Amino acid sequence: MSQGLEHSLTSWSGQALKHQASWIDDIDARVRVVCSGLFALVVVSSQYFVPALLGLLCAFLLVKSSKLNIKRTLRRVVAMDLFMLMLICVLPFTTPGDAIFTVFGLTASWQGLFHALLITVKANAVLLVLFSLVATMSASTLGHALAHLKVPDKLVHLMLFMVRYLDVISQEYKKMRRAMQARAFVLRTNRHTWKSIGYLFGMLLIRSVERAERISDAMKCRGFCGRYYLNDEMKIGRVDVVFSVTFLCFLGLLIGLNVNDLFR
Amino acid sequence: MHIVDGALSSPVLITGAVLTVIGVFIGLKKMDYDHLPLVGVLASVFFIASYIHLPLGFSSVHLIMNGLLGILLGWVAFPALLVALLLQVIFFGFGGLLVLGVNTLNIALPAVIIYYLCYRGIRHESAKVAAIWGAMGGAGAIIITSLMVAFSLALSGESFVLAAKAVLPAHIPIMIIEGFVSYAAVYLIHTVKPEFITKDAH
Amino acid sequence: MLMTYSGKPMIKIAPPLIEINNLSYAYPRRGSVLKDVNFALFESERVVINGDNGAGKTTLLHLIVGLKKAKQGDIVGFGEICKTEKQFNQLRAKAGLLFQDPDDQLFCPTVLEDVMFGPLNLGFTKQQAIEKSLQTLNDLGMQGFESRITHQLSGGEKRMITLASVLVMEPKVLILDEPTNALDEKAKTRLVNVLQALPQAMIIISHDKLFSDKLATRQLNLKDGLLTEQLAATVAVA
Amino acid sequence: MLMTYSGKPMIKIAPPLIEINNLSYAYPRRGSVLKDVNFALFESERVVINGDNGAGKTTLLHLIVGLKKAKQGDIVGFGEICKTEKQFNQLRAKAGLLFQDPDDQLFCPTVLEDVMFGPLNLGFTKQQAIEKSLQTLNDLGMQGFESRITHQLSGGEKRMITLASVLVMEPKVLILDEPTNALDEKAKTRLVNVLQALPQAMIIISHDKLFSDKLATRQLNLKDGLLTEQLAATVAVA
Ligand SMILES: Nc1ncnc2c1ncn2[C@@H]1O[C@H](COP(=O)(O)OP(=O)(O)OP(=O)(O)O)[C@@H](O)[C@H]1O
Ligand SMILES: Nc1ncnc2c1ncn2[C@@H]1O[C@H](COP(=O)(O)OP(=O)(O)OP(=O)(O)O)[C@@H](O)[C@H]1O
Ligand SMILES: [Mg+2]
Ligand SMILES: [Mg+2]
Repeated sequence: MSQGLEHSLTSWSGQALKHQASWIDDIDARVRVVCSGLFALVVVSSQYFVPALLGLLCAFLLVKSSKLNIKRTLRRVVAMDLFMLMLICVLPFTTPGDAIFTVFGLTASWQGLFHALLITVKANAVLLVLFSLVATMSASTLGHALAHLKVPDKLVHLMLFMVRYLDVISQEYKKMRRAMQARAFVLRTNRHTWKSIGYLFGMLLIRSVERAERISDAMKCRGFCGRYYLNDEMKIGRVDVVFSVTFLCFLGLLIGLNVNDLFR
Repeated sequence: MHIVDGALSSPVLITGAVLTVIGVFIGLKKMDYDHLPLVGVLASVFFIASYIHLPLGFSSVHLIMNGLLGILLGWVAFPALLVALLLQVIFFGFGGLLVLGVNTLNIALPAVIIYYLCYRGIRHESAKVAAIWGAMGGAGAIIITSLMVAFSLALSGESFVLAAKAVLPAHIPIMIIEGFVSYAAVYLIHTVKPEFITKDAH
Repeated sequence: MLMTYSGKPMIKIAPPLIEINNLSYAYPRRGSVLKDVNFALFESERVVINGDNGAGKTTLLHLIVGLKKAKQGDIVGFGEICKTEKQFNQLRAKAGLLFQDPDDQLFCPTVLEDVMFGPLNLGFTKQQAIEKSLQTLNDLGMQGFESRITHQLSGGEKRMITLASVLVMEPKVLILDEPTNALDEKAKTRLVNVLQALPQAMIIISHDKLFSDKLATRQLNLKDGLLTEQLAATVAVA
Repeated sequence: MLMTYSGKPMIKIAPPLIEINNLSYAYPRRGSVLKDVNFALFESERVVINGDNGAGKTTLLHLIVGLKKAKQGDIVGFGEICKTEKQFNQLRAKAGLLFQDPDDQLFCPTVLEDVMFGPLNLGFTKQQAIEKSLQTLNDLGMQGFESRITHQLSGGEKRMITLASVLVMEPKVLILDEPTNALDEKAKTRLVNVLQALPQAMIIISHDKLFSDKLATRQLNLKDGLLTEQLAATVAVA
């Protein structure tokens, strides 16, 4: 698993470059952020399978139309915490209900299995929508959209700084890591490994702090007086209206399905 | 450590979100605009820490290092971790959107607690002593985090209780590793650039 | 400080743009980096400062624009002695510093925002700032880059954008800290051409002999904390 | 690959220490950096590889020790074809690589700890590692540096320490990526003397003509992804 994850670090900035244009790009960033937020709210609070599965279906449609690399997307979805996977596997056995089968005196229940499946469906639906609607925009566009949505200024700029320097610092990390490798260093389960990684991490911190000092200096040199600025005009166009109305109708349907089930 | 969407009950989600908002608010209050580059850069380093996978038997664990972040940033750890976790959800799919509040709280609150517990110890003039405090902070943060994760699960339903009980033992190896790594990191910073730790973050 | 350098008449009526008097500096827990440095920069000069690694060149530049405060000595910028942060702030608006590592200087998400940052701080409106920025990018032949994302640029492009973000503030003096660092030949030639066409007086640090020879109207040498006139050509010093 | 180079007899009985066959490499989203490169390093040779910025020299060195994996071609280290990470790890113990930027290589708080890092990885005990490290530092004339803090060393000192941290592993081959980068004249002369006294075969990258001429027994040129024998002296190529 670690190999796969280290790989996603390399593709961090590659994400934007590998990006394939699609009609989703034409939709206003704010609309995409708000829609995915509402989608998450509705799907996660769904009690039943039908709305959750419909949500997942919609998520797949969005993934398809945003031309995401399916293989890579699935790998990211699968990269769930090991612990969460365990939790989901354990659920059938810990939930009381109608028995499916019994192993070692433990009874798996249908209710538990459904619950576990429901969690999996919901989690994946939300992630896929996020990937197709939000992760397809560059991180700086996301920052601008959040600023327009009245997220506190400092938070937005914090995010922009982070996005900006993630790449620089990860390059530094990779170089130092390579230099360690070149001296026959292999990660093992022992104190030497942990100490070395601790040193590496500490050194990375120090170099980053020194860089932060230089950035502050550079800002001073350009007359920085305690304000950051963002420049962009975001306009709601026809596509945006059409998309949000369609999407909201769909969400309405999901809510309706939930309520409808209640009356049964 | 990343709980996924759909697992927790709404009261837990809402409580987590509210507390996180409060924490972020305090953090933002304590953070000047002048500090933004520093906080942004440090947050990136911690983001990268979660990519450092260390082998453990047949599997591997990744570093969290929220204790050290808390020691360095105090309350500012809240906004820093919120942003880091948000980026992880969106671009890598770790965790979920609605549980963001709970996830942030579970990682950032221990960081703040460790800040208050280790504030003095880490500023000890002996590098070794400071590093021991760092190790306790690093390991302690993991303990508190896993306790909080366990509670958020257990409060969400009877069927999660078993899993919640398993959280703590599952995190003991991570705790030990983080302790050692934090020890080395603090020792290095203390020897190489003590003013980084000893001067006040804000 | 008297000087006889080639190619230019010795009559100097205009006062120096930047003048340094008896500047000394030492880092804590180190010997002194600069000892009693004197220096003056005149209109339309391009002074290259040479020096080994760690000679204190970067330190000198940072002292000039007040990013570090000298323990001893005066910095006179455009006729005014600078002591307080406020005075230095005014000086910085007129003396643009290009950092050694472009990554330290490009901190905004997009190119246009980065170039606009200076003018906005100087009090221009957003509209004016955008216009000025686009104009500057145009002048440097970087049109079409305005909505590019800064961290995805190549080394040479980054360098040109940092230059734009300094030039847009219309400084009277340009201070360049190893501008050719990590540039390939093509990017270097481009940079030389751009710099040669600029009217500003400059202080340049460069390890690159060819580059500095093309630009310099005067060369200085920083060694053991002392700033001295460079001897002509490569006279070996024992 | 046949070669006739000056100063040495053509009879070669010993097999090459390191051999590269038909190596090609391309970064994602870029044209190919190396095209079908062939190369062999023999006992007690010092091969200098020249090339412009971005020609792919660093990439070539990283491929040799397996820090990057080639898409096509073989690396034969000490008679064994290296493919897996484990094989490369064995190769790395015998072929010490000095990085372009010493800062990337020094990550321990003190000099001694940094030099000890390699031997500890090779499985020596702490006591042995300390002894070996002190010995190596002594040999390089860096005695007394063991408890200095790496981050606060000067450029030249950093370079010598990185050299020590590679030499302490007793490699059979030394691979140096621009070792004179950011060194001043004094440090350079010192480095040349140290390197000339070492028995190891070397692959050296350097932009510094004087430096490479002093050390090289053979010079190669990397251009447009092709590695070719360098023509004698400075014959201009159109
Ligand atoms: N923050 C600092 N604390 C202590 N010493 C420092 C600091 N910054 C620089 N130095 C030391 O001061 C000296 C001068 O540094 P400076 O960066 O000015 O050199 P430089 O001439 O610009 O070198 P280079 O060519 O490598 O850029 C060096 O010996 C350096 O190690
Ligand atoms: N990680 C990377 N991803 C994409 N391209 C890269 C990467 N690393 C290097 N390159 C490109 O590959 C080419 C060769 O790089 P390399 O670092 O090997 O050159 P070099 O000959 O060592 O140059 P220098 O003299 O500047 O050290 C360059 O054009 C560089 O931009
Ligand atoms: Mg410098
Ligand atoms: Mg290189």
